[in-house]
Amino acid sequence: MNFDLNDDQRSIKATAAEFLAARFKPDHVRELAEAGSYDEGVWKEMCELGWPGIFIPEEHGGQGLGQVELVVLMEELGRVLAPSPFFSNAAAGLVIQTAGSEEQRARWLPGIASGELRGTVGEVSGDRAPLVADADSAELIVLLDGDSATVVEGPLGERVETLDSTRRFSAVEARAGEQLAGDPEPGRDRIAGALAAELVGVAQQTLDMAVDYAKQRKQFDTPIGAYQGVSHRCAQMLLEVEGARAAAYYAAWAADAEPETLALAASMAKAYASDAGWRVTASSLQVHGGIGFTWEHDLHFFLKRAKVDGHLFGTAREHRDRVAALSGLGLLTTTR
Amino acid sequence: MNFDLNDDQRSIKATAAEFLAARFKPDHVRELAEAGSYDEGVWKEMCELGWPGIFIPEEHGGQGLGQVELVVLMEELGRVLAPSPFFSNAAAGLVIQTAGSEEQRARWLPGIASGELRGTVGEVSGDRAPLVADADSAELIVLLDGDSATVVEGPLGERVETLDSTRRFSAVEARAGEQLAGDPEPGRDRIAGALAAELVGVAQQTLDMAVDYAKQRKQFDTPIGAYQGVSHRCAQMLLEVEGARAAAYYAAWAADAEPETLALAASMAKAYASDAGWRVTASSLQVHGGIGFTWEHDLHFFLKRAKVDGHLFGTAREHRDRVAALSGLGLLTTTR
Amino acid sequence: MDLTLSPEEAAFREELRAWIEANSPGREPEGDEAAFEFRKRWQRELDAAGWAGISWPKEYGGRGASLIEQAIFNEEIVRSKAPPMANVLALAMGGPTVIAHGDEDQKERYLPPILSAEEIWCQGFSEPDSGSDLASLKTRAEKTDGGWSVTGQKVWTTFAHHAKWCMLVARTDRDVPKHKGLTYFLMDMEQDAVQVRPLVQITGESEFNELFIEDAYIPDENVVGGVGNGWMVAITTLMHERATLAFGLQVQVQIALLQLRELVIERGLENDPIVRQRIGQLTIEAEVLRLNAYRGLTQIMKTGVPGPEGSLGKWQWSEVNQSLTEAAMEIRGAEAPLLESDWAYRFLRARANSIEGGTTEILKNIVAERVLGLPRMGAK
Amino acid sequence: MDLTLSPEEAAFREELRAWIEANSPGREPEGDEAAFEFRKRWQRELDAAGWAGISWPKEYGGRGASLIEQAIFNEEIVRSKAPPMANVLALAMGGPTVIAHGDEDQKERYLPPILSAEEIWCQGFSEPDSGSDLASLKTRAEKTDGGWSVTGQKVWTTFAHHAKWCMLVARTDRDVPKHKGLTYFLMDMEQDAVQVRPLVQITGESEFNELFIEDAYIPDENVVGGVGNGWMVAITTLMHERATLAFGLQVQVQIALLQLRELVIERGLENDPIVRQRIGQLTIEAEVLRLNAYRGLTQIMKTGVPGPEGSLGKWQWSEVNQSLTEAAMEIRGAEAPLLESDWAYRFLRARANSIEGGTTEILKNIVAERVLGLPRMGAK
Repeated sequence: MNFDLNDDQRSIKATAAEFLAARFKPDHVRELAEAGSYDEGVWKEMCELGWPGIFIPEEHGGQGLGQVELVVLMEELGRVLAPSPFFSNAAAGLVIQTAGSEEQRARWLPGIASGELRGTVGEVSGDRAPLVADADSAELIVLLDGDSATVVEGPLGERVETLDSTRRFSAVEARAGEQLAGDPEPGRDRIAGALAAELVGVAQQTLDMAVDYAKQRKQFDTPIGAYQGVSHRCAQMLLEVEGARAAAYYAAWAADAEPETLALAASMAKAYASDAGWRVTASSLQVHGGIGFTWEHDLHFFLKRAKVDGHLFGTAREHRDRVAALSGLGLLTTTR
Repeated sequence: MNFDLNDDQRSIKATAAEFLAARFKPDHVRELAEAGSYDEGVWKEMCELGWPGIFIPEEHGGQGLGQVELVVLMEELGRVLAPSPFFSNAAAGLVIQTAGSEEQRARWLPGIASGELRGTVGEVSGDRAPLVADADSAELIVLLDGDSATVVEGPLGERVETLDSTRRFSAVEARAGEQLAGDPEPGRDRIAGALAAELVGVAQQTLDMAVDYAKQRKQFDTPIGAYQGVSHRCAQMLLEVEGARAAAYYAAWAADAEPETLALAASMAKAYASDAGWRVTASSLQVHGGIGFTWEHDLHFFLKRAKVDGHLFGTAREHRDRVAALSGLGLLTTTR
Repeated sequence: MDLTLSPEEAAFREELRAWIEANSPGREPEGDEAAFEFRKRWQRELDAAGWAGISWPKEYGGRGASLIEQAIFNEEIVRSKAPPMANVLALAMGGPTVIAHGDEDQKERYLPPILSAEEIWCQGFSEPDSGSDLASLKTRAEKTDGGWSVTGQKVWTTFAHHAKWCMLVARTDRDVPKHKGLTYFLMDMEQDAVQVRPLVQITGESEFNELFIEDAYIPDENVVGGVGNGWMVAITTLMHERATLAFGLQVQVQIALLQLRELVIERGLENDPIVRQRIGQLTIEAEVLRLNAYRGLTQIMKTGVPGPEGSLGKWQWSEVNQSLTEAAMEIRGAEAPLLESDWAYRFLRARANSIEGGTTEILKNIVAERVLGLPRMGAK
Repeated sequence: MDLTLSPEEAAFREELRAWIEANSPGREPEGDEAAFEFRKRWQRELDAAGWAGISWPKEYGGRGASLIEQAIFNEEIVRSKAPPMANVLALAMGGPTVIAHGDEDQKERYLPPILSAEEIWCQGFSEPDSGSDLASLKTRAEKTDGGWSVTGQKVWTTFAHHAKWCMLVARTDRDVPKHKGLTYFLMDMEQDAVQVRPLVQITGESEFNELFIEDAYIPDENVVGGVGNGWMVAITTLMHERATLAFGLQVQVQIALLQLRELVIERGLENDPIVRQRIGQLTIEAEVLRLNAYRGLTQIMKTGVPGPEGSLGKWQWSEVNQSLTEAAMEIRGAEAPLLESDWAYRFLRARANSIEGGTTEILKNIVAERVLGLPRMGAK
């Protein structure tokens, strides 16, 4: 038992962090966000690095690693707020891989793994999926509706503006398509877990920003981080970031190693991280004071991403209710 | 418009505060609480002062004042945590006065006003009223069950131990009795409002204790009240005490001057004060640290009274839901 | 204790309601310039009818009415959906400061054009490096012939681009402890030495401005309250900000709450127990905010000056408004992220509530030290 | 990352489960004396079978197993509803402190009777005037022939009435800054100079004691870690408290949560949306507590010593446990005030969670300063 990344995972994390820090400097992210666009060059590089297929079996052109490795990337992508179709494409891969028939997987996964066939996933409510990331550029759109998943051809839908200008969303009308053979629930849980990890990265970054600022900024001749009003707030942020990280990695591990607990673990992670993501980023704004409320400071992009992520693939309230249902009168969970 | 007590009310408040501080010194309250008894001598004095009949019309032997004056007394009684049947007796008076027929009022109110015929009120749930204050000594027990109020002869029931040893409770089986003629709801709202005021007194006292302690107690060579961890907590306590006070006095005023808003105002007061009472007293314990967790410190009696009051005549959750229902799509409340 | 309006107050409200109904200027036009002109015209009309300075003394052009009537006025303006007046900062803060600390010449010179909206005022207190710690401000005023030469930078300046006058606090003496070397000026904004740059907020809008001041000239007669007394004069301005503006804010919360209930019904969530708890709690808190605002007025009317209790109201308002806009996001559920709804804007805007006009941390300090009498931070 | 048990860990758990099942001592008798004797017998049996000092080195009578196995042991004891061992403070804190800072004679003298429960230990750190500020303690030790004479008062001393040894921190030098003049002693409780008085809590029970010490004698060889090093040695004890005891606490939360779910079902509230949100949230927080406890162990196993992160777990535990017991009160509704249910007791007891073993305020300071690297309070 070892609650820590192994050497390979640590190396993926370090490489990703370095790559992303170089490619997505804050000013570049701002430029992309203000233009509402992605950096296609960096996306190509990610494809060359094999990122889109990190969790896809080698037989389908992927790297044959697991959800933990995917989540490592998601955390790092969240940390720099990468404007990129990585998440939407991975989401499609996760659903097809877990719910597709052998033939469907063989047909679609290689393109998703290489990035040549971009996918995305939308959640239908009523007669439309109101918020589908990258539906305007994806060639393959998986529509989730209750316990059915349908694949339709993209691009589709109408661009919509959301709080988060670092990600592109469209509204897509529900329509007929090719049904996936299996249960889409495990795929949806993996998506929720991946978002939880992204939220960990987003929150961690804004915690770091708050701590740095609290060390430098002086008021009444004292660094504000020496006031408990600020330092205790930062401690609370750490508590929530670490809690979200523990839950997100546990859910990823469950997806790979103990699929029977995935549903519960994923809902716990998404509920906790949705709340923590919003609270931590909002707290960081409070620590920054006025400057954090200006467009020219980067903080707001993180705050908005955190809020929007919290509403994707199930809100905290929905996941909390599911946790209550799934834990029911269950027995004490002891060490596995 | 004047959101302040008038001269008469201020004088009642000052007299009550002085009387109660002299009669219910902390050590005496502790003695009574540990013995589970009341000070009958002080109760007699209160009767001589006319307190039990403060809100009862002069024609029925009362002082002919209103709910605001009752609430002034309740706040002061809460402040010293008076072990006394005052509240239970007043509760009976409030229901009989608002729901009794002319004949019933004439029959019972004079005894309640003079303290010669002690009353109390129990809320029936299922086939019993699980927590009736002073049912073991009251001669007249009003049982509220849905929209009916029945008067039965006391004393009745079986003593039960609660967290709050400064008040005596019994469980009473539901039984047939004489029906009150009118709607018991306004009486119940007045009782809830009176409890809200008692909670204000309880909370105010523990805030004062916390502030005093925070000024004296030193840690790391500094009074703990100079740390924001403590001072901001005290500020929060003040916010809640003042909020509860505003809501409680508004509800009292509504009972006297604007009965059509009593239901909403009383539920707002009871919901807010139930939460505030518990949070403020628990916060005071945290400020006191270990000493506040000892039996020999007085704080716990306040904490327990606050918690128990919060569960009497509707919990915060029940009253909040009622506020939602009563405010519905109502129009903006402007100045009356 | 009497929460009903007195006959005079009730008559005031009736008269006002009738007047607003007869004179309501209709919808505000689009665009900042046009909207501001519209608000100026509206204020001129109000002033002409005697409604502009409700609680100002009659001798200075006001109505000489009580703070309760001022509050009724604020409530009615919001309730009737009439636009706010153009010169809010001068009416609520600048004018009362001149009345309290200005000399007779200043009162005569400045007060009438405030009421008529001829001269708009803005507030130059905050600086990039001295947010909560106002007394650490660095903008400096050097003595020159017959006046002062001012250089520095100000931030969070509302209406700067419309303003004729700026309530400016600057350092006039660097050799004394920091609270003591400050002076309160009225700076003419119509000079090249003062540059205004809009400050874009996280909402994408810009309500505020930065001021870049380089060798701006202020004549001696524009000092308010005497050289070196700037701290005390500024506190008067801030007290009025918290006491009076807070009143209008609570009315806005009431309106927002109505809209939130409409949203709940529209979404068919009126029987959702969790939503009901949320709305119930917000209703209670908004009501407590309203009641405390009135209690605050009662106190001010008794003691004559706004006290530190005003900080409680500002603090509580920020929490209620943030909580209310977050509730709206939860109620909108999966569609909450969409910018198409005004709630998304309000939700972002509310994040500043706990910072603007005194951060919650500073307000808690004030409450702890000045209301509860706890020792100052760092006391031994 | 591998959250499954290794084959050795799994084997350990299987062996332990089988052993507990075969040797479970049944229900604890009523009464403090009898219950404590029962726990001592139980510990002797565990020790005889090699289960007493799981993570202690083999050379000192332990099992030499990992902290993971220690954690598995703690979980299984709670899960099986077996009683705790009698000498918990010595096993979790006193022993590890002697192992880290004691000399060979001390290790030989003190460790075996800890494992066998022959000698029970208690902890004498807190004093009435030095709650969070341990270094300000006033109990003083004066040098005498071959030893020390100790006078002072200690408080919050668990098991003092059963204890042979007290981990005592006292001031041995009043002329140096306060952290530097402290020494860590093992004080013999069996002397008249040490009086034990039970301290009644708000629950009406008394888990803790006060110690009144007047001219107690401690020989030189009972100094641990050297004269003047008491602060550093005490920190070791506290770190072990937060790291190891915390583990057992999270297991107790899991058990309490099961009971809370039973209460919900019993009350027919399993479909109440508000109750479900509450239970869902508590389930998540308890799980996060469990995961962080394991992450903490992984960290300690890597770095060798418990770090300041242990403070996070203690802090989070206190919030979860308080929230859980408050939820039980809400679920019990109108009957919540009745003392007949164990929940009322637990609810009161939980109020101490944010004070005992480090107040939440102090834990937040530690996290802010030592984990996040924020400036110390009062820094300029």
